[in-house]
Amino acid sequence: MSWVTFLLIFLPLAGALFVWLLPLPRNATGGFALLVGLGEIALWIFALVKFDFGAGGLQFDQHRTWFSDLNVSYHVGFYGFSLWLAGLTVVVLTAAIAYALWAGRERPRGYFGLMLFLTGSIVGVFTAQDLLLFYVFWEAMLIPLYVLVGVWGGTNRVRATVTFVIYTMAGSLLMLASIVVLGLSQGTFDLVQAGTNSSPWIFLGFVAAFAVKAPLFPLHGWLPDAYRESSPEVAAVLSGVVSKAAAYGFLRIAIAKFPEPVHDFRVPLLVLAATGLVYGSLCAFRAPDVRGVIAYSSLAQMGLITIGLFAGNSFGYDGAVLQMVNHGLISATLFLLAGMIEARTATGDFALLGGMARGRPALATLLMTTGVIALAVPLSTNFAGEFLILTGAFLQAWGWAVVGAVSIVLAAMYMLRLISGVLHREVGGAVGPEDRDLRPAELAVVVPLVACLLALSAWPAAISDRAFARHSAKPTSRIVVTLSNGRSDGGLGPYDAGAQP
Amino acid sequence: MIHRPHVDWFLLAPSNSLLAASAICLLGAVLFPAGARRTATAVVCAAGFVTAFVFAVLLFIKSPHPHQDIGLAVIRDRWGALSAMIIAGAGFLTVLLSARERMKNDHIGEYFALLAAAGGGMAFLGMSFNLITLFLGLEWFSICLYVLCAIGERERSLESGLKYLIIGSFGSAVLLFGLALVYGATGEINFEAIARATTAQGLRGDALLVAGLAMILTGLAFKASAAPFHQWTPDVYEGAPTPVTAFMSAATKTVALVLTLRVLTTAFPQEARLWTYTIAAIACASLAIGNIAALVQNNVKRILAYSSISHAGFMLIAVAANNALGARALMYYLVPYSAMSIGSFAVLAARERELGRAVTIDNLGGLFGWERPFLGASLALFMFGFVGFPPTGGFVGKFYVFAAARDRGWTWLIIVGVAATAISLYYYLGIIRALFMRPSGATRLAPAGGSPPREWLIQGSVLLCVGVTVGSFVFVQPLIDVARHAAAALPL
Amino acid sequence: MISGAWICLVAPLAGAILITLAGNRLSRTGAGIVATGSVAVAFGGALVSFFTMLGKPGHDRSELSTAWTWLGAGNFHAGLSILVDPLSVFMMLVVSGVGALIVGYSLGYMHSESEERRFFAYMALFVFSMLLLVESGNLLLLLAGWGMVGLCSYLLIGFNQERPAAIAAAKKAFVMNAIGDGTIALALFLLIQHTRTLDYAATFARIGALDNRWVVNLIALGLLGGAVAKSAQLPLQTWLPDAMEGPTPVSALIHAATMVTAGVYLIVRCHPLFEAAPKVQDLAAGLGAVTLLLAGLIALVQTDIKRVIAYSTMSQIGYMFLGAGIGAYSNAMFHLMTHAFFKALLFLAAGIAIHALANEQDMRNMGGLGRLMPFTRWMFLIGSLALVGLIPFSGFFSKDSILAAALDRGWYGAVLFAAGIVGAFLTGLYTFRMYWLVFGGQLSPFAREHAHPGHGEGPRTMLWPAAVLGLGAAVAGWIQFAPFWHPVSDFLSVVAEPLVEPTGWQEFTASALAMGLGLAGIGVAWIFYGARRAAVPRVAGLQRLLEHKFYFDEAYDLAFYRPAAAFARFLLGEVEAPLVHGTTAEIGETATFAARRLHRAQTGLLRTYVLAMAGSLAILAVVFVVVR
Amino acid sequence: MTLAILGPELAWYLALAGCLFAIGSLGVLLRRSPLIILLSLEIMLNGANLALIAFARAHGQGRGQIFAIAVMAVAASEVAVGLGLIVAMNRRKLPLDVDRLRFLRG
Amino acid sequence: MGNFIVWVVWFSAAFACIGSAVAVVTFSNPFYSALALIGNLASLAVLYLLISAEFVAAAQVLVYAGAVMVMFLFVIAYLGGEEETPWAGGPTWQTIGAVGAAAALLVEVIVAVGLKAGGRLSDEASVGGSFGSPAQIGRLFLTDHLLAFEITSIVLLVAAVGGVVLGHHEKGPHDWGSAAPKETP
Repeated sequence: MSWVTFLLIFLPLAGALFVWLLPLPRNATGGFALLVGLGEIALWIFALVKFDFGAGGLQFDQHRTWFSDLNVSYHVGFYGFSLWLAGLTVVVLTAAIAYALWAGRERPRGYFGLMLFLTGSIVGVFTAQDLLLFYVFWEAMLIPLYVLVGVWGGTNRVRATVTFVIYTMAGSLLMLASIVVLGLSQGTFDLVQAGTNSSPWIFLGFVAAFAVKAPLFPLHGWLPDAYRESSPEVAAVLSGVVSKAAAYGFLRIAIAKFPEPVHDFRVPLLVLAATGLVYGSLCAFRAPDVRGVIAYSSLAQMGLITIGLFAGNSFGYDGAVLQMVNHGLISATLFLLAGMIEARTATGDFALLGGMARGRPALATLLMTTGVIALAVPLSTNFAGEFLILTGAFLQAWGWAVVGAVSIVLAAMYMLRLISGVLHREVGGAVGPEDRDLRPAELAVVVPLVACLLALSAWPAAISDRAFARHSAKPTSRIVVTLSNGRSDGGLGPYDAGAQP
Repeated sequence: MIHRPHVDWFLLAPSNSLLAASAICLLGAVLFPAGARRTATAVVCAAGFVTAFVFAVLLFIKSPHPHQDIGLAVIRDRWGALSAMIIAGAGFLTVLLSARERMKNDHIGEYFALLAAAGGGMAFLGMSFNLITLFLGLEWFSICLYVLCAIGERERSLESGLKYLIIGSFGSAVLLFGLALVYGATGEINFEAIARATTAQGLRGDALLVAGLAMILTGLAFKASAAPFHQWTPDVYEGAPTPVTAFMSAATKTVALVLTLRVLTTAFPQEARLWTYTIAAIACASLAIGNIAALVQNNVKRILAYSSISHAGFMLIAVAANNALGARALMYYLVPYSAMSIGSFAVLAARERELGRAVTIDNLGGLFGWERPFLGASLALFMFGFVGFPPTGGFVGKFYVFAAARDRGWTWLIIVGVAATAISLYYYLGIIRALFMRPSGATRLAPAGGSPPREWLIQGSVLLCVGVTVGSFVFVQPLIDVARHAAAALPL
Repeated sequence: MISGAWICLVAPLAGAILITLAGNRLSRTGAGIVATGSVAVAFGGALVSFFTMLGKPGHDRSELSTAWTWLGAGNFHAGLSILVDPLSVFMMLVVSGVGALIVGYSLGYMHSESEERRFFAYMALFVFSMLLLVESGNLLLLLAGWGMVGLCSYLLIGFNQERPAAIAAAKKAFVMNAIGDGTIALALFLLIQHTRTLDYAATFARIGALDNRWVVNLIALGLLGGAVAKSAQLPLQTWLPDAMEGPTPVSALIHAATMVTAGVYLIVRCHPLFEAAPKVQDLAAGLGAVTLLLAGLIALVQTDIKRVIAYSTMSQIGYMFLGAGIGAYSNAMFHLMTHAFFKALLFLAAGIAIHALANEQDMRNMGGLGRLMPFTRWMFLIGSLALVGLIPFSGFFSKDSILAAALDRGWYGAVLFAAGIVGAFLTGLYTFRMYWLVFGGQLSPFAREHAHPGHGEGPRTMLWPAAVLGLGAAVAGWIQFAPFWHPVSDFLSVVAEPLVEPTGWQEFTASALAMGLGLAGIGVAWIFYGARRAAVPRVAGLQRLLEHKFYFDEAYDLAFYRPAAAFARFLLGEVEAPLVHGTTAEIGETATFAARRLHRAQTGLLRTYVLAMAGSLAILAVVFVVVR
Repeated sequence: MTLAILGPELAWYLALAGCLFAIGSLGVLLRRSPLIILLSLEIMLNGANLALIAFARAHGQGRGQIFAIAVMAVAASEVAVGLGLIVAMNRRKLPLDVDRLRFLRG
Repeated sequence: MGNFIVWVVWFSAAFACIGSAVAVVTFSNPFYSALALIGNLASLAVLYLLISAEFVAAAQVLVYAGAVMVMFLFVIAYLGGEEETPWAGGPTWQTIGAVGAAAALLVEVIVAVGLKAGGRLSDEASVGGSFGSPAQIGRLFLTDHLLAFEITSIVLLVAAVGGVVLGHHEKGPHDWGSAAPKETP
């Protein structure tokens, strides 16, 4: 079964090479890319069906030595939560490709090749079980993003890319330093074999990378520009998927490998995350344009996810994984919708928008649905995720949950402002009667995403209950053991045994 | 009765084949008809490099155990053989670049002759094992390079040649004085013998010895263009003909670093305390200065010159580590570095020939990246490689270097390297930005009247470089095995 | 029993989905019919459950059914489950019954709207959400339904998307409710922490075992916060009057009959929790009392007909809170039911009038409509009388028994009782002020201009539901007459055993006083508005206070919204720009500055290069010799 | 016949060599004419050569002398190339003043 | 006595050596500098003789003073005597730095020697009579240092080629392609 993992990573990479090297006609390029994306989804569904959630642990793994003297290997495989995140990746990326195909991009060969490359590298990040391989995919992710934003972005794209790349690289290079130190001290770079470590410095190196990428307050300087200047589908990928790689990193490496530093740095990290949550919400509340709102809400949501991760109990972990998928789908959908709006009105400024609901029922329905899910209206999957996270945070210390509850109110405020700013009020200056409702092609892009969200709303436990090994009947995976080795300060004792064997 | 020392011709084969090629080229400069001269000498020179490469490979295979020869003046080991391989490869690519360089036809034969001779000198220097051969080998290729730099006979070339010559000679003089002091302190010239004498006579920390060591370090760091002995680099790189710059950036650096590590570890193991810290300091200075100074450059060749300074810094980290991992890291790093360096200069050469003028960030822009997708994408790949992005060997190289520093226990060096990389992003990505992200029509593609035909030789060499750059990322194990065998020759 | 409940729950959702997916393929009327039909099916399902339940013995009337695990983490699991017991069946009947009538009414009321499909989809979704709320089998799902009704309320208040006032009102309602959701969520966190589950039975069983009073109080307080927000009680009441921006059927269904009373349902449903925290329970009753007074006062000066009714709703829910707070659960629920009838009736009747007057809602432009629309007038009158609580209309039976129960609670009960009967007076006053302003007197110029007597009072789809509700408002109270027969209390007591048992004497006193004061109120209204014998007295300060609704909006604006907005602006302007982005720029500038300095060192002068080498060498050599 | 050293000891020679080296480097550092710089470089090399020969005598080995002779050849080579460059520059009408050779700078 | 003569010779040679070196560096006319260098080389040859390096001394005079310097003088004559004010031009810190660096190097060498002199430098070995003779040098060159000898020749050859290439008079404009553009400095 390891071929599934292999294919999930390398099918898009091969597709990228194919697109770059063979002179396909203009339209065929995008079509081919979309086909690869759909193939990825099919592969992922196959993997999902075959995955044994009951057993948990690393599955579909593949191991080849890369260079032996430092014990670096090509080691990939899926845990429950990585499978879900990989699913998020292929779905969002395919939607992004489909959107780009519809929107029509200049120089399609370069563009779609990069999108496929990006797909492969992100899936790689979520499957890598070797520190160096993880870093390789992590960095490989940045290359296409850099070019995609820099070439196909808006007017200020150059500044946006420079800030984005230098910010993220500054973080990830510290991670590289940490990886070197950790790997050499462990004698292996294999994540599964490596034991835990108690060095706060190594831990902070990893945290730096993830905190920038996520981003956590106050390391989000790159975020508004990058999200505003990139084309909508790239922004969708950035905020929907790429930020999740950071959260994944927190979970898979920072938390799993550094129980003691996690314990020591829990409060500062939670403070940063909570600050980011409130701060992002407030900024989103005042942001003057659609993308600004989504961008800052992304900051807030990543803060929330981080709170969940560092709550240190199974509520937090399960909720964080669920919320990663939720937020990925939501922000991707919102960015794509923002793109569709901008395609009609050529602006995202609330001052020029408004009144788009009348006569555009599809747009209104989709934006409304996504928006209300985004603001975590109860019964939505986002609510489920936030509820679990905040429960986890509450069990850690009640103050975090109070901050979280405040931010729920703030989320309602900014998201409603977004919805009504676009759909309601008087018809805005940039909105003309000739701006039509969503076309079938656009619907085909967005509706599946919304459908995923609705399906998850009906059954969030599909993810939250299946992110980690559930039952102790079979030998539990190392990750679970490792995760539970981290002292859980929830004060629940046996109740928190969800993550324990 | 004079005892002829044993001469291992096989050991000298790489150098000799290049010397032979050089000789044929020289003859060809006179004998070949003017029309065929360029092609013929280029072919001969290329053949010389290929032969040298093959011999170096054979030498590598057949020399698992180090063995000194010809009056203990040279050593036959894998360390030297591997460096000869890298140099020969770099030389071969340079020939491809040079083949259609705008240059006076009446000196083209001499050009290739000197190129081959320089390669021979470098290959030889990699195997040199006493102070005399060290100095002579260094001068051998240096003098060739002085001439090669100036050979364009443009004002800039001449200026760069003169600067290189004077500063180089100053460096040689310093090195020579250092060698003299070391010889004086120990009475030995063979590297191993120096180390032995140091131990036997209790010379550790001897004033003459360390003063000599300081001077030797200066001379070698100058050749590796490490800060603060680097200032000639941007000027010379900018002024020299681009293929020569490419050759210098790859081969000179290779041989200088390889030699540095060899000399320091074999001749001065007792002074490791001194030179590891010094090299580390030099590495830090190179990283800082190289990267920061590159930020405000406009001329792409100068940017690459500063980049080569900063990469010298990275590789010196491996040297400073003074361990087997460091030696391995150095050898590994040199392979993708050389490929990326020559590759990017190749693209520059192509652009230069289109424009007929120096390539700057401004005129790199426009549609170049899109009109010449292969060259543009390759240059972008090399830049990503310089930064240390996967999937390039530059990434693995950096990783190894950091691992070596860690192995030495010098995590702070990793941090310095990391910070330097972060700074370097700005200008490397600036080149990519110029290539692809400018609004079209900002610059005309080819002001020099129509775009010249694509040059398959350049494209081929770029393709080779891309292959090495990416291949060294994928196939780390074989490369690192080779590097490990090579490093085993050093007393680490 | 359980299948009926599932049908009841799913049918409206199916209707909503069907309308959404069908889009243009379904005609506007078709959408209305689908919505009405689906709610009617739900009512059918509720009836089935009800009658099945009646056939079972009292202890066997509770059943939990789980479809699948909705949310899980570690060992915690919350199922997508429904609980069918007398309380939920009672609510199902009210919600789906009144809902069906009002959705049917909308068929006519919304006929001229261009986006009926959306309206009916929202309505059906609302009914689903409300049913989810009342049927939920655990607190998490209750919170889900809780939020969903808030969402639907938001959607429906803001149905008129182009009207900024409507959108603002919708947002306000949602945010206020979100505050309530937040406090409930906090309560749930505490529950999870201390009882490890959110299932009703298990939670209630374990809460008793908790020693920590603080925790129990906090939990009850959190739940009360949600209830207060949803039911527009003090201090989170300000959204309800604004919510009248929504179409009238929405006001009738959501903001009168069902959603706003969810707070009462919550208190009754979670009564073991509240009983474990008697202080909080008292607080609930007190809040109810204060609200009923304040709302009654404010209603006196309102000029918008729907707002008056809205304030009366707040006031009536105040009674229910009072009842639930003192433990008269079944009385509160009973009042909830009768209130659903007469308040929906009032709204529907008002809606007919508004509909006829081209959506005019200002009472000062009305007047004399009684002659024009006699049916409406009678319906409105029935509703008003029931509201005031005159015998034999339904309000009498339900409201007075709450007041009677208050008498049974010692001195605190007496205070509450006093507030209640003052409220009764106010009710009579503002209700009949409204009645006479709208229907009494001469036909106003505005009405003359807009109303068309020839066309009848409205389409039949509007009149029939009103008639049914009128009947309900008139007679529904008869099913329980506290001292003599009490089937409702018996039915519900399986779930919530009342804490107070008023005596016949108390019942009588309460009824007499309440009805007397109600009549007095009507009398005063007659003097000022009916017969117009006297000019309405003006007390400028008081009037302004009332017209500004005791300055709650202004205070909240000043205390929360403005600081938050200002803080957000501050963050964007003073933190985000200079610190977060500025730092980046500054680092870049520093690097560039250093680069320029280095660049200047690169003089192009050969001699300086050599000097750098020589200098470095000198330093190096000296250091070596010194250190060696 | 064996020779003991006569006259000044090695240290004297070395000091002299150091002086030459320093003077030579001063010339390189301070003069602008490339010709004189080349001459100064010769002085530096000669300083090194003196040291080599002195050491050779001190150690009683021929190696140092061999080295010194090789250095002479190298010095001659450098001069040849340097003079060729200077001639070429002169032909191209470039100033023979290193301070004015500043086309190549950042 | 012999010792004394040696000292006298040594000192005169050393002074001549340093004096001529300073002259090389300070003369404004390259021609005089070159002549001074010849003096320097000659005095060095005397010193070489004092430490039994006959062959080197001879080579010094023949190769250096003879061949190399002649080359120098030819070029200087060819270029015409361009005079240069010795210490002019360049920033002051350049001069100060230069003097400082050179002085530091000198001091450093002397200190190093001084430190060393206390130890081992004084016990010079006695050498055989053939030491430094052409025969010995030749033998060494053909045995142990065969390679050095060969490489020296290569270096010289390369330099010769280089000198020719650089000094070679260009015949015409660039003949590669016709579109070679003009440099714009």
